[in-house]
Amino acid sequence: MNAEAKPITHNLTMDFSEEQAMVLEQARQFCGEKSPIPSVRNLLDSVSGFDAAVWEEQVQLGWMGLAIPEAYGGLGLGISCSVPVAEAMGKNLLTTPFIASTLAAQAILRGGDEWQREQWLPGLATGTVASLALLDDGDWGGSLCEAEVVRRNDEYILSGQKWFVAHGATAEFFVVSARCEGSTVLAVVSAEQVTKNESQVLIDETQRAAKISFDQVNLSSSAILSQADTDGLLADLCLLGALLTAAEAAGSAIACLETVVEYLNIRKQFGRLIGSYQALKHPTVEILNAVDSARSHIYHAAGLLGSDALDNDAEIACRMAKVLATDAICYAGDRAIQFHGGMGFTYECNAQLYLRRAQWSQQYYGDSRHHRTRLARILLDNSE
Amino acid sequence: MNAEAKPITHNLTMDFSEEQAMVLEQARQFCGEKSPIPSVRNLLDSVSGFDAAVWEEQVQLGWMGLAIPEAYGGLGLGISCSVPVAEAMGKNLLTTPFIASTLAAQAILRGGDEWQREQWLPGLATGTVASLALLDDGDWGGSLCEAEVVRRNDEYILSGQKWFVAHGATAEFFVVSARCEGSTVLAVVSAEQVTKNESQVLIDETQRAAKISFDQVNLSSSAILSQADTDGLLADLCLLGALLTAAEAAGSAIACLETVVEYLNIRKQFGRLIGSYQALKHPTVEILNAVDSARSHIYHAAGLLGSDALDNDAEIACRMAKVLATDAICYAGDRAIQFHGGMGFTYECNAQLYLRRAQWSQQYYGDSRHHRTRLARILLDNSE
Amino acid sequence: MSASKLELEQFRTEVSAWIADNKPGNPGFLLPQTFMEVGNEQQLEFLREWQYKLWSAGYLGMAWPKEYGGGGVSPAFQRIADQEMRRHHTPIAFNVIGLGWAGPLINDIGTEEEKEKYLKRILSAEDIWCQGFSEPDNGSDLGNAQCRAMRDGDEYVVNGTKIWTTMGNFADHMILLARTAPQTERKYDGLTFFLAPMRIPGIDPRPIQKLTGEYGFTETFFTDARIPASSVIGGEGNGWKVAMQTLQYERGAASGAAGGLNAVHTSAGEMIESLRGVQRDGRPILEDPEVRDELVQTLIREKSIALGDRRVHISALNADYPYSLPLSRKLRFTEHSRAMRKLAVGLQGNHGALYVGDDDVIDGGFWQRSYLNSFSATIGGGTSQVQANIIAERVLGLPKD
Amino acid sequence: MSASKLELEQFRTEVSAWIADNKPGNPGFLLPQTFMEVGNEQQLEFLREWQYKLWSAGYLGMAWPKEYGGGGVSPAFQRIADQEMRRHHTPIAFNVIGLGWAGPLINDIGTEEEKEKYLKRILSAEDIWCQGFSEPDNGSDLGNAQCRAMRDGDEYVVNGTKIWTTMGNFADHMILLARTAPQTERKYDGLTFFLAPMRIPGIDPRPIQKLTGEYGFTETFFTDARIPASSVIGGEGNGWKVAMQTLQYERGAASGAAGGLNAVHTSAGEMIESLRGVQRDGRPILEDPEVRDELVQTLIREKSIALGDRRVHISALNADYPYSLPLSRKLRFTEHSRAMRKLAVGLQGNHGALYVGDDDVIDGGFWQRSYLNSFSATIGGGTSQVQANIIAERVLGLPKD
Repeated sequence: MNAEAKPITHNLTMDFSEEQAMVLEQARQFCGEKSPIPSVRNLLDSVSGFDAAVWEEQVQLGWMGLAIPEAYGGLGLGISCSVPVAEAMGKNLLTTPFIASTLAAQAILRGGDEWQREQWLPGLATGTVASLALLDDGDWGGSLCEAEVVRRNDEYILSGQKWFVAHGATAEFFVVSARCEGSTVLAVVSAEQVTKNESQVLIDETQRAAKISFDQVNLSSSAILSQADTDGLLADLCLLGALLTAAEAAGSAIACLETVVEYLNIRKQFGRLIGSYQALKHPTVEILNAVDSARSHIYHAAGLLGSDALDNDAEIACRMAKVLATDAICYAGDRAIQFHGGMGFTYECNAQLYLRRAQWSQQYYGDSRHHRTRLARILLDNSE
Repeated sequence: MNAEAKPITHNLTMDFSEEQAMVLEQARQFCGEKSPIPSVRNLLDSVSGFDAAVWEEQVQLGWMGLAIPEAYGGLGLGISCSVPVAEAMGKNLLTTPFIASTLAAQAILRGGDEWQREQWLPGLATGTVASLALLDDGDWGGSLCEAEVVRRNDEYILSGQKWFVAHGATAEFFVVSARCEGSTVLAVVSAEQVTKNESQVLIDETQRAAKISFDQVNLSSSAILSQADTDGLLADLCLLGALLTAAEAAGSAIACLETVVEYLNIRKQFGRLIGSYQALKHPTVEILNAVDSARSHIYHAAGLLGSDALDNDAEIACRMAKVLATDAICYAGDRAIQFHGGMGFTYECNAQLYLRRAQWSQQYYGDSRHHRTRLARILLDNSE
Repeated sequence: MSASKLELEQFRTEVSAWIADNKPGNPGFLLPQTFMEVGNEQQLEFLREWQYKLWSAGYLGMAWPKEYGGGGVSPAFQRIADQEMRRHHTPIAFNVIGLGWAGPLINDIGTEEEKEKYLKRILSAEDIWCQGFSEPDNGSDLGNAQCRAMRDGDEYVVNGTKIWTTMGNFADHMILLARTAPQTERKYDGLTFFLAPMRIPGIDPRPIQKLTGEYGFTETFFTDARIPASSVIGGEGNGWKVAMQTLQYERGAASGAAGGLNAVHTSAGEMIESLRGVQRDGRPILEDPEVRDELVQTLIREKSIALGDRRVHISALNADYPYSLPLSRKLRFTEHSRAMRKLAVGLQGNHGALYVGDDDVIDGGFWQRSYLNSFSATIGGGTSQVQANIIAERVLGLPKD
Repeated sequence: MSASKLELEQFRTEVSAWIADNKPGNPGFLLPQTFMEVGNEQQLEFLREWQYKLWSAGYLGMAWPKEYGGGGVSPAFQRIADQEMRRHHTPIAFNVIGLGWAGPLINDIGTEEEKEKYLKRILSAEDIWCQGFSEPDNGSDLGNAQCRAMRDGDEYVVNGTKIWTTMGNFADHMILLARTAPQTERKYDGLTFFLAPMRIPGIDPRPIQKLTGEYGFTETFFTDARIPASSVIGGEGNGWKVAMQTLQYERGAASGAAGGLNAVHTSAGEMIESLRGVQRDGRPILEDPEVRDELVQTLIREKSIALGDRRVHISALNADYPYSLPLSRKLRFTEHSRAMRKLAVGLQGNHGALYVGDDDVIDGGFWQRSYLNSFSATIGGGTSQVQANIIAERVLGLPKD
């Protein structure tokens, strides 16, 4: 046996800054207060899916500026501080455009030139709703971007369709990926320029997404983000999206676990509390362990993120976090229904909220299999 | 939704003949009497791995002739009647050369000409020990046969090495696969002709296998089986081997289950019989269900076998049976150790016999993944 | 009354032709896959019409006595009719509690008067039946039913609550398990079984919204509801025994049920078809090796259940644990169904996040809705966890908890 | 006594160099991966020599008091030494019960005399220690220990049986939990903890053959064995409390243990390396997509445990269930280890059926043997099933069975 084999995943950094801790505590408290389950349920039928007043408060607390440098009106704490917010929001099923706008800001920060940053980041730091529009179809792993930008003199003309644009009905502008003369570009497009904006019917009734289309939309050259290697930037944005989705999913999984534990401690069958049956208590421990694993990876990943392009370790960390967090919520949601028995089969029971959340989280920014396939390439083919 | 989609696995035949039922009952009784656990343990250290007297009795009962036509001294009941014997032997961890010799006989029956059948089948029906030698290395899925036969005038010269030849130390002759002038042949080679015959150290101490080598061994043309499409025959022999191994494994899994159930009904911890804990009783039910599924497929497969080449349905059935039976014994063996607690960690406890059997069964004639990959091709690529 | 093989084959041709001619077309709305999914009048009327048509043609209740609306022939005919319905993917025969539970019970132990009153109208779907066994506090523990029925002259006064009453808001009658003697040594001894009317004062079936967002069950509140003493069946105090007998009928025509499909069978093959258009990493998901392996495992599991249903009839192959296959079937089948639907949604990629009503959702959202609905089977009729206990104790002889 | 970062880094360089120079070469036989695998004199003498060398060089018991053979420095040094031993894949410091259980206990609550008598000889491996907690009928239920120690003058007379006594046949002393008062209200109250001699009449440690075919444990029979009354530690009747305290030391140098590796860590990377030569379907198994996925899942699980070991120190990230990570670690780690080894054997193809002693077996049969041995950890020290109960009850607050 080769006793000298190096660990394949050697980076085990676990840095959790005081700022992150402060944000986590504040976010948990805020979300707990502002988003109790009755409020969540009240918003299920609403068009925007969120309470504008709560969103405004989040903005006032500076959360939209967490990952935006001070030079552009933000707090400059870095994207690692956005992760605990996403988790806390997930725990309380609060779905304002925090994740969508944070990712749009990252696109501009990482891909824009000085003028572009100054143009959009201060607004984003103070609550402008924006969203990434990356997906041309149902496949996060497809390499072809079908939306296209054609250059005519100084103008750019965008055509195409984007799926699963989070908060597409509310966003004031979109950062859209498209092909342009053989390479990829990211373009900033305002909501007014969108040709068609159709809300999608989601299984997770707390989330909102839209299918947006562009038919020969004229863009000025200043709308094209051109500061970076766009393919690399796109890959990074997908990883950041995966991590924030993972954090949100892990938060939801914790809440789901708490819901299960609470029911197991009050419901009796055959004269015993059902939580005393190992057929229920041991899988509940599995949920706990799954959530614990996911959170370890999520905060490990958050600690590896800076303002530069993501390195190999950060990529591994984000992908593993997404695998674990979405597997955790999918398992937790499924078991939550089952363990609530007949009650779990009702709309009134909160278990369904988590099972539906699971279906959203698992696919958003790539499902577990998607990330595992890529991890295999990194971990098994590049061994030194 | 396409409501008219046909079931992909439409053949659900379940024919179990009176002959099969008789053989099953007789074999269970015989093996139960002749192979209680103390006898099994007595043989662990022996060279041959079996009791010659018990083998002789099996032969007297006609079991070696079950699948050999009456014209060659057998009973002519077909290979479907060998399946229950394999299961009964597995249940009692009885490991005479029944499977090895049965498969060798099938090779000659299906691949030999009249002279060759007359030459070897009557002996096999009356207890000659023989064995298939198919594997050149550790890979059941490799397509290259490295052993080679070179033709020189009327003679054939065989060189090569074969792995995992069951009962290789006891067999009087071997049916060996080899390349010959661009195609594959099966050659009958007597034990005296083998250049080197090395016993392998197996984790399953009830089984015996050898690595045998041939260095420029001269064979007459009558030693070459040439009646059939040899590639097809080889594939069929692998399927028959898989099915008999599956039957043996399913039998062992039933015995393993019984061992677990017995212990769960006598061992107490924390003042309760451990079988009352759902953490133990529910996985035990999973073992039961796994064995039940495996047996349904095994007897379904047995019912599809005739003397002709195996058809598509038979191939599907044999592969599924192998997948389920070996997954069942691997799970059962693993849980048996765990559920016996400290006792399970001892050599004295019978649980280890089944866990070791599992390691043999899972790989012999292809492991679960091997067969699932092939099933995917048949089931998912050939849809009409 | 046994039929020749030739007769049966001729019959198969006949019924198959009739179904092909008479099977209703696409109604333009999602049809219930099981009788637990009948959520609105539109669905109800559609299914009522289909069942009536089926019965009028002579393909429902074929083995029930002629004098009560049945066909009076061997159950073998009904089995063939059912097979052809399944093969042709007809809608369900939705009056399941009447056809499969109450009807066979009345046939077996009902009085002449009860048979005349109830049986024909069950087959024709003129009367819809529902079931009142479960209660809010005793989901899995049927023997502990607390709903009270107090004798008062020629009537019983019923107070209490039943839950998971399928089509409770549409039903004319309920098979009701209620406690007539509160203080018995064994809890089972105080129970009585009723063929209770539903459309009387004091019975209030309130629709329960399911996790899918749809309806299909009610919670039924009894407040001094007065039901005639003559509606007792099997004798006062024998309710547990009668209930257990009723549960035996579920298995199909041979056990006395009237027949007809009680669920639309969804095969793994249909799941695979539904995925043909899905792309993963720029190529068809059905070419993804890992996905292929999961699909193969699903196909194997599906086939295991079907083969088990055949092996159960071969006693030589059930010698070790004779009750294993029948007692474990519910667990194996319902868990397979749930797992398959969960997988189907999980393999859709982004499409898995869409739901019924979206333009792009695969198969109209069938898989998402069906995954959510699948828990009715892993929970109802004894949860999977209770099933595992039953198998452990009754098949393997392991000790009780 | 806290050390500067620079001092520690200098020390790391020093110890790493020493290990590189002094690490023993391949002994020509399979070395024990844990102290539970010391099966023969040859292995014992090899490990005794290594431990002595390690201690002589000052890299064992570094945080124990100088006067009893320790180094008298901060535990931080020992942690670094241990890390370097792990990195260099040294053999284990095999006297684990002495170094990690008995030693820290004596350090904490032992008398001056006991410290002088025992501690140095534990470090130097002159005295081997074993543990006598488990009994044949009370594997998981430690509090129910039945082995009796009856006071008789200056001695206790011990009768009973202990099992899973690691190196019982080689040991000089045993930490023994025995019942001194049979009739107490709470079963825990009657237990007393002893530092018992092993080489006296009436103590008969009989080797138990493990499922691997090797030895490593004994069943220890006590027949009127007379041990001095002075060998009680912690006071008569306080055995349960002392035993619980002892179990706390297991976690490493910070908690008082002397340090040194108590197990050879086997990483998923090593498993993957072991499979590089294996072919499936004519190509390297590491190119098989399905296998790759299983390997990735194993790597993820391995990393989860390592990251959890770091996250446990960040209280803000343990607010929901503060005891979750530490209390679940044993379950997570041992089940991962077992599953990984099971997978490793399963992926070897035919080679998986070979065993220690075969010419062609991969890595000398390490994976097969290690899979079989892995159950010692999922069973010993509270089975995985008991661990799950502990987590459910203490972390999640779920009711007892």
